Amino acid sequence: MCNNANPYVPFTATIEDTWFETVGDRCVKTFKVILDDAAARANWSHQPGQCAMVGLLGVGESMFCISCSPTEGDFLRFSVMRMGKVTQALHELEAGDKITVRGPYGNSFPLEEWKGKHILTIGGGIGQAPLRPIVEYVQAKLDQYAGLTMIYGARTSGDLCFKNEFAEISKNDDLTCHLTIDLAEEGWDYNVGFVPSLLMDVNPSPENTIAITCGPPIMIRFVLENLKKLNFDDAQIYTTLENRMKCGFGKCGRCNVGSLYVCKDGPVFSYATLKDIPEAFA
Amino acid sequence: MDIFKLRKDKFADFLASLGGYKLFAPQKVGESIRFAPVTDAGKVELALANTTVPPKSIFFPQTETLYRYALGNTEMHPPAEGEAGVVLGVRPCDARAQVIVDNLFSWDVDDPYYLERRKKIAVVGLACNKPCVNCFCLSVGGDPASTEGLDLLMTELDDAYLLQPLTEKGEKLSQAVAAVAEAAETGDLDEAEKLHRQAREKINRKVETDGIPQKLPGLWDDALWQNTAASCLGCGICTFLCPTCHCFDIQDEVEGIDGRRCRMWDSCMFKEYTLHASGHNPRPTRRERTRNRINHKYNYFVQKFDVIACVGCGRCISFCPVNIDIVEILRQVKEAR
Amino acid sequence: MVDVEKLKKIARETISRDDVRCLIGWRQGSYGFRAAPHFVGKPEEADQLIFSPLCSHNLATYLTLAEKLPVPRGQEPDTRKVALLVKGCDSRAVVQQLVEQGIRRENVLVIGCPCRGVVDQKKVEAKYPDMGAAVTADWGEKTVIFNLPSGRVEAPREEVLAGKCMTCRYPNPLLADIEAGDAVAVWGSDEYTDVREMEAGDPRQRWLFWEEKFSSCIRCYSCRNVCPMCYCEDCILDRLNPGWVWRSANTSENTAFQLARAFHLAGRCIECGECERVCPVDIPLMKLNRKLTKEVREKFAFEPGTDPESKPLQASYRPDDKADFIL
Amino acid sequence: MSAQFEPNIVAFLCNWCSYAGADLAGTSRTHYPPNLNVIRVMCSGRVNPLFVVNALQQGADGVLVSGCHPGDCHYMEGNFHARRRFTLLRELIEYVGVEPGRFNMSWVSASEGAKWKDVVGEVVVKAKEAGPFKQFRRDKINW
Repeated sequence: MCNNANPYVPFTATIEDTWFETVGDRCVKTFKVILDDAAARANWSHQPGQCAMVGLLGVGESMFCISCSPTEGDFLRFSVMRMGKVTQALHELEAGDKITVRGPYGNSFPLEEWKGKHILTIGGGIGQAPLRPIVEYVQAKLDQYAGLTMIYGARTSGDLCFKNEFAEISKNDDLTCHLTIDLAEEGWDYNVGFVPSLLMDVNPSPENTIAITCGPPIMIRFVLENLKKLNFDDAQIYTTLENRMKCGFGKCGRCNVGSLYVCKDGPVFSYATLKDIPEAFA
Repeated sequence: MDIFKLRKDKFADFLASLGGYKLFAPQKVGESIRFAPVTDAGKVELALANTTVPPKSIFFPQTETLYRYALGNTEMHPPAEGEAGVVLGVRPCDARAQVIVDNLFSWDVDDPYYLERRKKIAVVGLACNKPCVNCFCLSVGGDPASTEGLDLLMTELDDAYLLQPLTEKGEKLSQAVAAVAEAAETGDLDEAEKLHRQAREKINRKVETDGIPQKLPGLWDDALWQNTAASCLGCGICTFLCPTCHCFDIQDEVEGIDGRRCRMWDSCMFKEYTLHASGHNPRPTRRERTRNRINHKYNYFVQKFDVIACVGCGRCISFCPVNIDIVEILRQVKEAR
Repeated sequence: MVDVEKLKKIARETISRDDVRCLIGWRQGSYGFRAAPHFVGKPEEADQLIFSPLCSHNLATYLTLAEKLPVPRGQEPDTRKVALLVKGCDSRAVVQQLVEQGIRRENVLVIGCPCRGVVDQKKVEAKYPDMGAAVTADWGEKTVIFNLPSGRVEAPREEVLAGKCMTCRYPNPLLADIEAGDAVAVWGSDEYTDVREMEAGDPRQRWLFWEEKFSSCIRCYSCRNVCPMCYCEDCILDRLNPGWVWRSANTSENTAFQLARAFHLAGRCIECGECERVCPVDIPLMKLNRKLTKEVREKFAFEPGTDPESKPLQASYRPDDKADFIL
Repeated sequence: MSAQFEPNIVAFLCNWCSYAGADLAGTSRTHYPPNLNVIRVMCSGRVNPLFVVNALQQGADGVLVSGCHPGDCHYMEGNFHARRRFTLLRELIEYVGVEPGRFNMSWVSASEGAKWKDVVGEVVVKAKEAGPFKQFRRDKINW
């Protein structure tokens, strides 16, 4: 939680490094960020799944999932897709520029509960950003989990995020990584097709497994259908929801999905909670 | 705490005796009545059933600076501490509304701006003798003379006001009153009681609200929402004038190199309220927004804080340009199978 | 004069046509001197229709207000007509929307209701404060008749009618597929006295007047949302990038908002008075808009919404437009 | 108004005529008051009336929109639309309380360097008479 007395006032942070994950008009840029104030750095503790309000003085603030696991080090990582006013301004920043960060907000993936289980992440496009901290966390504590399967797809190979990290994952035999793109491209020798159909090909067993899926709503709808076909139980399926947010801690009232606030009761939800909330997949 | 009787001709002296505080009271601002700082006691208007803009504008101003900054450096300066104040002439329903909103602004994380004002500003209520045609406070647990959320309750007799301190903040105020008022006799108390009873009988807008929070989830796809929202203009009147509405937007404003991040009232009835930067809108039409507004007040807020976020002040009925009437909606919810 | 029973019969026939999706009229409101827009989908719903001095809403705004959601795959878009009851001033809004191609002629079916003036809510509520449940009203000779809980009263029309009706020159609809009643006499005349009186003062006095009004605006945007001519998909006031008008409610931004709104109605405002009626803080918005309608009439001899063949004022020009102030 | 008040004037100059005329005035070393902040636009028809209101909000004491003479417009009709638009805008802002001298419009062609000098002179004098613009200026004092 924000440590200083006024929850609206953010910490200042410096961009240590930044690089483009994808190209094109809705490109994704990743920022590696260090909080300036040492005390703030020390007190900051986030879990995979939590998000933070990243801002630029004079422009505005937006909520982004923290796409790094606490096990990776004393920095924060945000992968930002170029979309609106704040993201366009963020995309113009270079290493050394100052931004503001406040948070961490929201609940996190219950990784403690999932100890001893097999973790299945199903991501689509920028949907891999909230899943990446799970992959890193499980990798760092592989002995406590029964392995990890990663299914990740995007429209084209250029749209795949974190490409540099897949090679290292496939080296370890407890971690399997399945990649797919919508249409065949030359020089691409992995799967071709949509993520939900790849899920059926991989045909993971629901036995002692947790499935986490993030991505465009249309993909989530079909992935959930297929997971039910693979008779995954509702409580075994998790996802994160995304809504417009302004405060981040339940005051400004806009991020509600039915009676749940995405910033307080989410962004991580189990399908068991979401399935009887009609507005969840609006 | 003893009760005082203040002659109406001594009212100006009473205001003067509150000189130490920043005083707010209903006055004409532009063409309508709202709470504003008192500069001239003669301008205070207590006759109207209720102000157009509720007293929430004192505790939660329409536009409020969160912090200022200068472009180029990263210091952020929240505004200085506010001063002690008194807001006078608050109707019991609005005072109750403020207590309901307190729930949210102190839920898990304290909102420093709002709660500081709530601590520093005393609330002097004015019991309703003449409820307006759209008041339905009795149906949502309110009362024309309720003392919830008030530090001192005033009741208007024909030539005097009865002042009844309720909290120690109210007690402190009544010491200032003692100089200009005398102790009230039992006759006055009975008179006030009679006026309160008459006011209760005058409220003819009634609706059964128990059972509504439990019934609303089942009516998610009911035609009620489409029929109600068909005539809705999607403007912000019902939310901006609602004393329990608390939603806000945060924006940056820069002039030259000086900037500020400020928050301002926002409305769930506006399209942009939930519009994602990608263009996706989880609540694309006025049907979803109308459904969300009613569900927030009569279902979601009840699930979280166990109180209906509506005090029956009737402003959303009186000021809706197309006469969308929340009492009618609640009646239809109650009668829906 | 419009006979309400005949109007209901027309409405029942119209809504039964299979090329009409819905019919929009007025019904009795839920309290006092209120009426409410009434959406008729089935013939029996037409029974609640009324036409009386309480019917102040300009229903033409609904032609462009409904959100245009993408049609789900495999479904045909619903091209049936929307039938609309219009008074004289409302019909000008339909004409102007047609001139600007905001709507297409084949999508709307206009039922004209000659009008003898609608009440001003604030005047009536001040004159008869003890209103209770719904009050019905009707037109008298030069009066308006109200059936109050305490009995029938009659008031001279000058005391209760809206300002726009006192200066109304178009009580009879200018465009109608079906006439719901025969024409009524034109009794209003318009010398723009309210505007001339404001023009007479000096700039400092004028600013004091408008500053007090604009600083009281709470930016609820009901004046914009009710206006039949304000139908932009993405209003400039809601854009953040660049944010021309900030969302903070202070004199500067409120003035910029009101000037932007008034100017976007230059040569388009049909003086239906809805913006002034709905303003919750009673800002005299017609006094602002009518300045431009007066200038447009005097300088360009143009009255929006009166001639379906006309071209929008600001989308056309004449080489000999007079502009003596240009250096 | 006090002598030392120097008005801050925002000028929207159409690229083809007025901007070229102003450029000509500059290259021929004509002296004229330096109060203008010039914004080059492709046509006077491009200037949105909200620009004028926004300029006054942000601290301009006067605004000038200058374009090609009627008939010379590079885009044939840009200045005709601008003429109608700003005839109405001028009436509206003066009706709300802006002093008449603040908003001006002019036709200056590419060869009229001398006329440009006179136009600027007149605009600055009028703005000085009207004094600092305070009506709906954004003031960060009461933030």
